[in-house]
Amino acid sequence: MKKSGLFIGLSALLSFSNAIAADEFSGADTAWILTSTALVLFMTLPGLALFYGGLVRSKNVLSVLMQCFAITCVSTIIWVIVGYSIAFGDGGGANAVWGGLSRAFLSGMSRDALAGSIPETVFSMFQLTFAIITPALIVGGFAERMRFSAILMFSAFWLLLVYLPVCHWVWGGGWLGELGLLDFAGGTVVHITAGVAAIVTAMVLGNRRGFPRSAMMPHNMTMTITGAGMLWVGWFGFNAGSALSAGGDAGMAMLVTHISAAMGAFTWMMIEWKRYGKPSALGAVTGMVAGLGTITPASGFVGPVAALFIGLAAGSVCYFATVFIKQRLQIDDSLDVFPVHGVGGVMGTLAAGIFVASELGGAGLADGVSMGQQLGVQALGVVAVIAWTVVVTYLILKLVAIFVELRVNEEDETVGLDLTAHEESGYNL
Amino acid sequence: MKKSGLFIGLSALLSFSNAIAADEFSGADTAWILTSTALVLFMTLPGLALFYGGLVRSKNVLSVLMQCFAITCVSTIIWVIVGYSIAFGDGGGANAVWGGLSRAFLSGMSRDALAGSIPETVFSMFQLTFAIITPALIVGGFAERMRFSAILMFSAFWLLLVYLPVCHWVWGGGWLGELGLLDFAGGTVVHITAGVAAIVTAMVLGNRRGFPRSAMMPHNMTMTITGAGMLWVGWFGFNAGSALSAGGDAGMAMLVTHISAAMGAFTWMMIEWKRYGKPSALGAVTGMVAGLGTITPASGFVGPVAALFIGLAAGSVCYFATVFIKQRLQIDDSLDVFPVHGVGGVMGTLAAGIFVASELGGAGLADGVSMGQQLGVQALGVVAVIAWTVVVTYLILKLVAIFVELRVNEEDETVGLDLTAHEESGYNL
Amino acid sequence: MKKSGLFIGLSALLSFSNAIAADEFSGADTAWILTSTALVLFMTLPGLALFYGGLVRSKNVLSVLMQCFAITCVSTIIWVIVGYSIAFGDGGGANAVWGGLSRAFLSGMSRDALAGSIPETVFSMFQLTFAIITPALIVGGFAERMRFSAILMFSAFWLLLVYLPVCHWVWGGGWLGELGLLDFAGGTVVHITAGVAAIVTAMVLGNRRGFPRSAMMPHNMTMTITGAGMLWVGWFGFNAGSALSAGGDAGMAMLVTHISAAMGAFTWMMIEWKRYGKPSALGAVTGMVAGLGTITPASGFVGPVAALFIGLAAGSVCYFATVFIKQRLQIDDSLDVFPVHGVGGVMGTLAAGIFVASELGGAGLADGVSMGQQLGVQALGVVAVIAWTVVVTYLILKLVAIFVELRVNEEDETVGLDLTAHEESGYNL
Amino acid sequence: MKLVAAIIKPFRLDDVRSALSEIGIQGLTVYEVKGFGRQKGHTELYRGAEYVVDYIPKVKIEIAIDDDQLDAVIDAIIESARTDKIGDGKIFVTPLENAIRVRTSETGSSAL
Amino acid sequence: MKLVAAIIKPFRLDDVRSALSEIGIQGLTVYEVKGFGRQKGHTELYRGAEYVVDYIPKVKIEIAIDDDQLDAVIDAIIESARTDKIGDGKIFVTPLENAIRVRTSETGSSAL
Amino acid sequence: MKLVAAIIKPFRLDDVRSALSEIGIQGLTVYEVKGFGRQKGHTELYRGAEYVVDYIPKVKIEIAIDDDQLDAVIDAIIESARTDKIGDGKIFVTPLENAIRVRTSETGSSAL
Ligand SMILES: Nc1ncnc2c1ncn2[C@@H]1O[C@H](COP(=O)(O)OP(=O)(O)O)[C@@H](O)[C@H]1O
Ligand SMILES: Nc1ncnc2c1ncn2[C@@H]1O[C@H](COP(=O)(O)OP(=O)(O)O)[C@@H](O)[C@H]1O
Ligand SMILES: Nc1ncnc2c1ncn2[C@@H]1O[C@H](COP(=O)(O)OP(=O)(O)O)[C@@H](O)[C@H]1O
Repeated sequence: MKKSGLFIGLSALLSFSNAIAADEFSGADTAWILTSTALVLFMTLPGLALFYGGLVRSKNVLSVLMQCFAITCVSTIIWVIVGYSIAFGDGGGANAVWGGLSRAFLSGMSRDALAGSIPETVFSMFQLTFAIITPALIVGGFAERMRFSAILMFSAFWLLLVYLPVCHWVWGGGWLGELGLLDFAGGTVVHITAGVAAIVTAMVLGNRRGFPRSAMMPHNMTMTITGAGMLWVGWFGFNAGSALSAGGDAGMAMLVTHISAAMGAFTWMMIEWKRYGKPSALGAVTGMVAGLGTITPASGFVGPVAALFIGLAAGSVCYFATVFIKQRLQIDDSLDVFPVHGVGGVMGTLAAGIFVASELGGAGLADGVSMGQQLGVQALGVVAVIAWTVVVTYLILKLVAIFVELRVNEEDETVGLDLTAHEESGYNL
Repeated sequence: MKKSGLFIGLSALLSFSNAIAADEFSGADTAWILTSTALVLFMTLPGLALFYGGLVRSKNVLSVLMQCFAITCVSTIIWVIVGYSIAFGDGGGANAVWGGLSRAFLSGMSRDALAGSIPETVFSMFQLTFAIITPALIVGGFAERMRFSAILMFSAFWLLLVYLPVCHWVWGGGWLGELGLLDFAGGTVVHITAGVAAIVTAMVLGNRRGFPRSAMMPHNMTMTITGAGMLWVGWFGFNAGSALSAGGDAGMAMLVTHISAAMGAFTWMMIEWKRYGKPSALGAVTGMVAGLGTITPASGFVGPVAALFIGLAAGSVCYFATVFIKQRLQIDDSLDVFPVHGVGGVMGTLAAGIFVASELGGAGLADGVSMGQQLGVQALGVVAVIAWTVVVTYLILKLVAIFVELRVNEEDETVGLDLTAHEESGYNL
Repeated sequence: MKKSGLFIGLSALLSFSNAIAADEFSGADTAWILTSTALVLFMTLPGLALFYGGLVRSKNVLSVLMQCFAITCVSTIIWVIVGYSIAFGDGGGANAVWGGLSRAFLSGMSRDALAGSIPETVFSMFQLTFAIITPALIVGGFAERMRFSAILMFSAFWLLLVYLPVCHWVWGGGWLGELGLLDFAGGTVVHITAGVAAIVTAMVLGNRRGFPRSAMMPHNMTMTITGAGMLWVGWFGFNAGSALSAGGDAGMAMLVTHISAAMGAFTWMMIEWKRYGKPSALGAVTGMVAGLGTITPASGFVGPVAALFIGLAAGSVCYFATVFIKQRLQIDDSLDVFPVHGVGGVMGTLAAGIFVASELGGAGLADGVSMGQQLGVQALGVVAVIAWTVVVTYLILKLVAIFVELRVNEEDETVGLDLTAHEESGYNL
Repeated sequence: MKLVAAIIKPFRLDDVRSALSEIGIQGLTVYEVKGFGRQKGHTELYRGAEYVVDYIPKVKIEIAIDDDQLDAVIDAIIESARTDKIGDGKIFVTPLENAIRVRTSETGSSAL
Repeated sequence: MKLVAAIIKPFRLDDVRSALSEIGIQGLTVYEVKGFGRQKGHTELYRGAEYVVDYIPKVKIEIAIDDDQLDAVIDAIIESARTDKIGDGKIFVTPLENAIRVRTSETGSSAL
Repeated sequence: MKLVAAIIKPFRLDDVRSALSEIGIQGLTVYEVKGFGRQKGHTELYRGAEYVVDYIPKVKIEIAIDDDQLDAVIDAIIESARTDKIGDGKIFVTPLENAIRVRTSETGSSAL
């Protein structure tokens, strides 16, 4: 692996968390990561909130927006207290699996502490926005029926027991990173964990009343499309920001991200056009999210032509996965988090292991590593993260169920969560 | 005062406006402040406009959006003509109170003029976005009943006679800055002036017809929450941009800003949950704004743990202030500008004087200044700015009332301002 | 990479403003152009989509949003395949008119290739966002009646045969750039081409059923105003990003852009106030877009006071042009693309030739070029681009009409495109 | 029994409701409607042109009552809805053959 | 007097209104409703599945008239609303016992 | 003929429709209305204060039928709409003098 080319971002990060080396401060890198941080927060608030909010029924729109907001708050507070430490601290002997508590309350994070070439404050803020959007993505799985108090508890435990450890494994100096897993911006850490958690939660909760018999059409597609536009733009911060520097790696990451998004949207649109005679706006934006999610782990490693293929795969495979799970298996992963993010995350993580090859326009495999070996590591990462997420998510749900019912009662579900859980209505036009 | 710690941003600025010293040009700082400028404009357009617009009744939504737009235009034009000069010019002998007119029409602002480490054009644009949002914040006080022509006149005079002088006092080399007032991003300059002006205007205009007897529920909470998300993201530019550089100060400012927002939202939510059995989305986003407004003056000086406390104070004190003013005093500061921004600004300005202490994780008090002395200066700043704002706002309203009635007539208020003042309707769904 | 071929536009720009060609990598410039790229994409998605979407009738809102999304995808794919090459490649002997195909599939765009001081990936991504928004602007001309398949074909051909060549002429080393045409951020390349294409398409398609007899009021002005705010903010990336560096040129471009927007909005508002007794929000935001479009070609060359005049001209001339075309000529350029962008683009391109003069506060005419000569070049550029666009747009429409009917049938137009073309409805509130 | 429908100006709704409740009418159903009549619509601006929007937003309230309440109800509505300007609206009285309460299956007056 | 209600296709509303105004009917009230009947609803796409939306958006217009206007009104509506496709709608005629103008307290025909 | 209007809880609409369709009623028209009655409204939170929203969203269905269908229709509605809680709604029966199908000009029962 050409370390300089390939791992600009991650090596800084890894070496930081391993306390190996600290690069020189770069104002330019700092400027870009400050910006990226804003972009990634923007993905959740209001991006993802609107994307999801538009898809539910009118009576539940505020509940979804509120859940995204509340998860943002809870994740932030946890991050300050122990989250950053668990993900990026030095876990000493246990560093393969977690980062320990030495950085609890962000202790030692002075104004001039560096993480790579940027202030540690900036690195920590940037990473926090990932810890915000990941549990927020799960909202799509349990939308329109989960109790608000259960959501808060679930999200808190899930962050602590799934997101933060996996983040440490991959980016914080843990075992997967050490094995050389390529996950530039969160195929395993973000999309697989969220997608898998969503479908597990959906299955534990059970389907929404009326699913799949009655159609539950989006109440406001303009809201969803607005959110989609914000996600596309924000994703530039997500992926190109993950270079942790303002240079060629960030540039290439942004370019391939954009290409994959366009190709994913275009592909989904064309499939619908072929099958139903008409392409839908929802199809286009769903394909776009699939394209974005899928390129994410690969975005720092591959070239533009590979991005066309990755987008094509995203738009088509995620399409059929969605149909399969919703129509065939009739699992009410309400906003299709698993088929889009989970499946996309898996594809993208594997694709990273292929298209990283310099012959395929990629940044190049690590020295002495064959494509087969790299794919093995990628597959191991995928399997390990899926397995951990399934088991721990399930256990957390069972744990939370001890304290509070997971699901709202029938009447509340019928009336809608906006009024019954938050005493508000979305619209009084 | 440890210059390095305390006045990184402002000293550049002060020394610039006093033509004392010009730092070296930094492209990185420029990149970040260009970005921050976009973020702060985004806070007003469409952020604040949507946040406020969703809270009023359907028949007045365009009037609020329009007011935010029109104020943006008016403030910009004034800024070019005399505004920048009054705020940041060198007022010579009168420099303690205003900046004079020597920089009228931005004279002398060449392409390569520097302000600190960034081009003066960039500094001026960045500051302009603050001069835009501050009068726009006041819209929340007089919403749904003030005549559009009166609003334009009021906003113009208010910018000239309240905002620009106070800005000069604190950031432009005036007396409060000279005294050592700590106001990183606008506790006194922005939030106290706007909050106080809003309640004064609300009282002079009188309550909306029907207040408080009939409920005036938000017509579109999804719009308000969308705006809230934009405010959160944009505030990163507001506070971290106020470092005027892309480095550790900006990073820390962003981090504490984010923490305070999350904590403010969480706190407000919990209070509602306790009192009413249900947390509302409006409560969450109001607490968020309170958290953001409160940390603003302190954002460049304090550390992450202090931010948790500041957010906690913001969410709780602003909550009770809102209830007190709206329910108890029955003053129709329609969108609660004073209890959120005014009260938050006061708290934050005082908190800056406390948590700046390095023992409390802050950037450190100036050399030879005790916390008591610093708090004295902070209190003096608060009192002076409140007093000036109350008196001058009141006089401006009386002055405007000579030319045009401040309030629309009963019928127009009933029919709504969209049709009667702008001949448009918000929705034809 | 042959500098002369690929980077004429860019280096012209650099050498123009600094009279120095600097090709050293700059992280700061990269950070700002990465950001600008995000801002310009944001202008289209969701900015322009919302701006336009709010103006059509409820039954067509998704069709407009969808068109903006689909055009984004198609333009991206074309850009990767041949677009970048045609616009910015080295056309060899034919370089005056196009860039050839040597850079097809972005061949040779490695991670460390530079374009000026930024990675070529970043330059290409930034330029791509311009190639996205330009055909998307045309949507306003044919809204509510053009067949989706025809739109896709038309947009693809139009990008290939109008946008990319003209882009090459002006910025890619082609004949207009060589002649010294001043077009900083796209007066000819973007606004004239889009405006002219919109009115040609509108005339070929014919008016919407019912136009101008029945009023076709905006279905959601709040959506339009939201989009307008995003356009304003995003335009900072469009114009200040066109400096391709983070310095005084970018700063001045942002400043004058902002001033012109404010002045354009204010002017349009005042005209309506005078004529109808009431200023409308739609008027304000339309004037804002006029101000932004008009300053675009001039934004890198003029000073703040010139920007006041340019905004004034934009707000008034575009106002009367709109009335003239819609009311007098009764051409159903549905969302007034030509009178705003086309007319604004012409005015701005000419204004650039005047206000560039250093006596008028501008960056200064090129050595040995008189204002008359420069104006001659500007006029030539305007005429050439209009002529090419009229002819080629017309031919493309005729060509597309061979394959598919351009316009939907009467019933579909009555029912609305959302249901008939995309099987979706915007709102189920 | 009678079914009384009153088309009124939206902002009078609260007053009409209190007037009715003072004479003992608690139940009613409200529709949002568009009215066309003598009252002129408003104009709307659209990029330099003024258009007339010819309908007026109105509210229709519908009340099922016993025959002997009719006069009182009509008077209450007139008094509370009147602003003495064109467009104050109309009251329409139609015969009601039966009323049934879903919950109890009661019929006739006791269902109201 | 009669109360005539017509449920029509929304896009015929303007035509119906002009037809009515030609025979001297100025006042009417319009409701937005959802119709269920023989006319089939449309399908909507939702992420790779097609759903049938079974209601059809319709407009109901309600006109209070004198008995002798009935035939003219019915004819005018039929002619202006008909598209000869299923779903053109229905006209329902019910008795109207009284009409009162709120502003003037006029009753009967003179209130229309 | 009769015009039967039923004001019901919105979430019962689908059930009522299937109950009616089982007894052969296909056509009906649906209104979204606001109901005031004994059923209490809900509270809404607004920045630290609770407000009572006194209306309840209801759905009104309107069905034109032949006289001999009346009892069956009423029974079908009652059975399918009832939840045994206050606010289940009302059925109002009014006389229908005529019905006309716009498309064919058929009148009377055959127009339904
Ligand atoms: N003949 C009619 N049938 C049904 N509704 C009517 C009729 N005439 C008027 N309306 C309704 O009554 C409202 C008020 O009528 P209008 O003629 O404007 O004023 P006024 O009530 O003062 O006579 C109209 O907006 C319309 O909704
Ligand atoms: N029995 C009925 N009672 C009330 N409204 C009806 C009835 N039958 C039909 N409608 C209304 O009339 C509309 C048109 O009816 P439909 O059966 O679709 O076509 P057509 O009018 O051509 O017979 C329906 O959408 C519904 O609103
Ligand atoms: N007298 C009335 N006239 C018209 N509509 C009524 C009347 N009384 C009740 N309603 C309608 O019926 C609905 C249910 O009535 P309510 O008194 O709440 O419960 P219930 O149907 O159990 O008696 C109300 O929301 C209102 O829409």
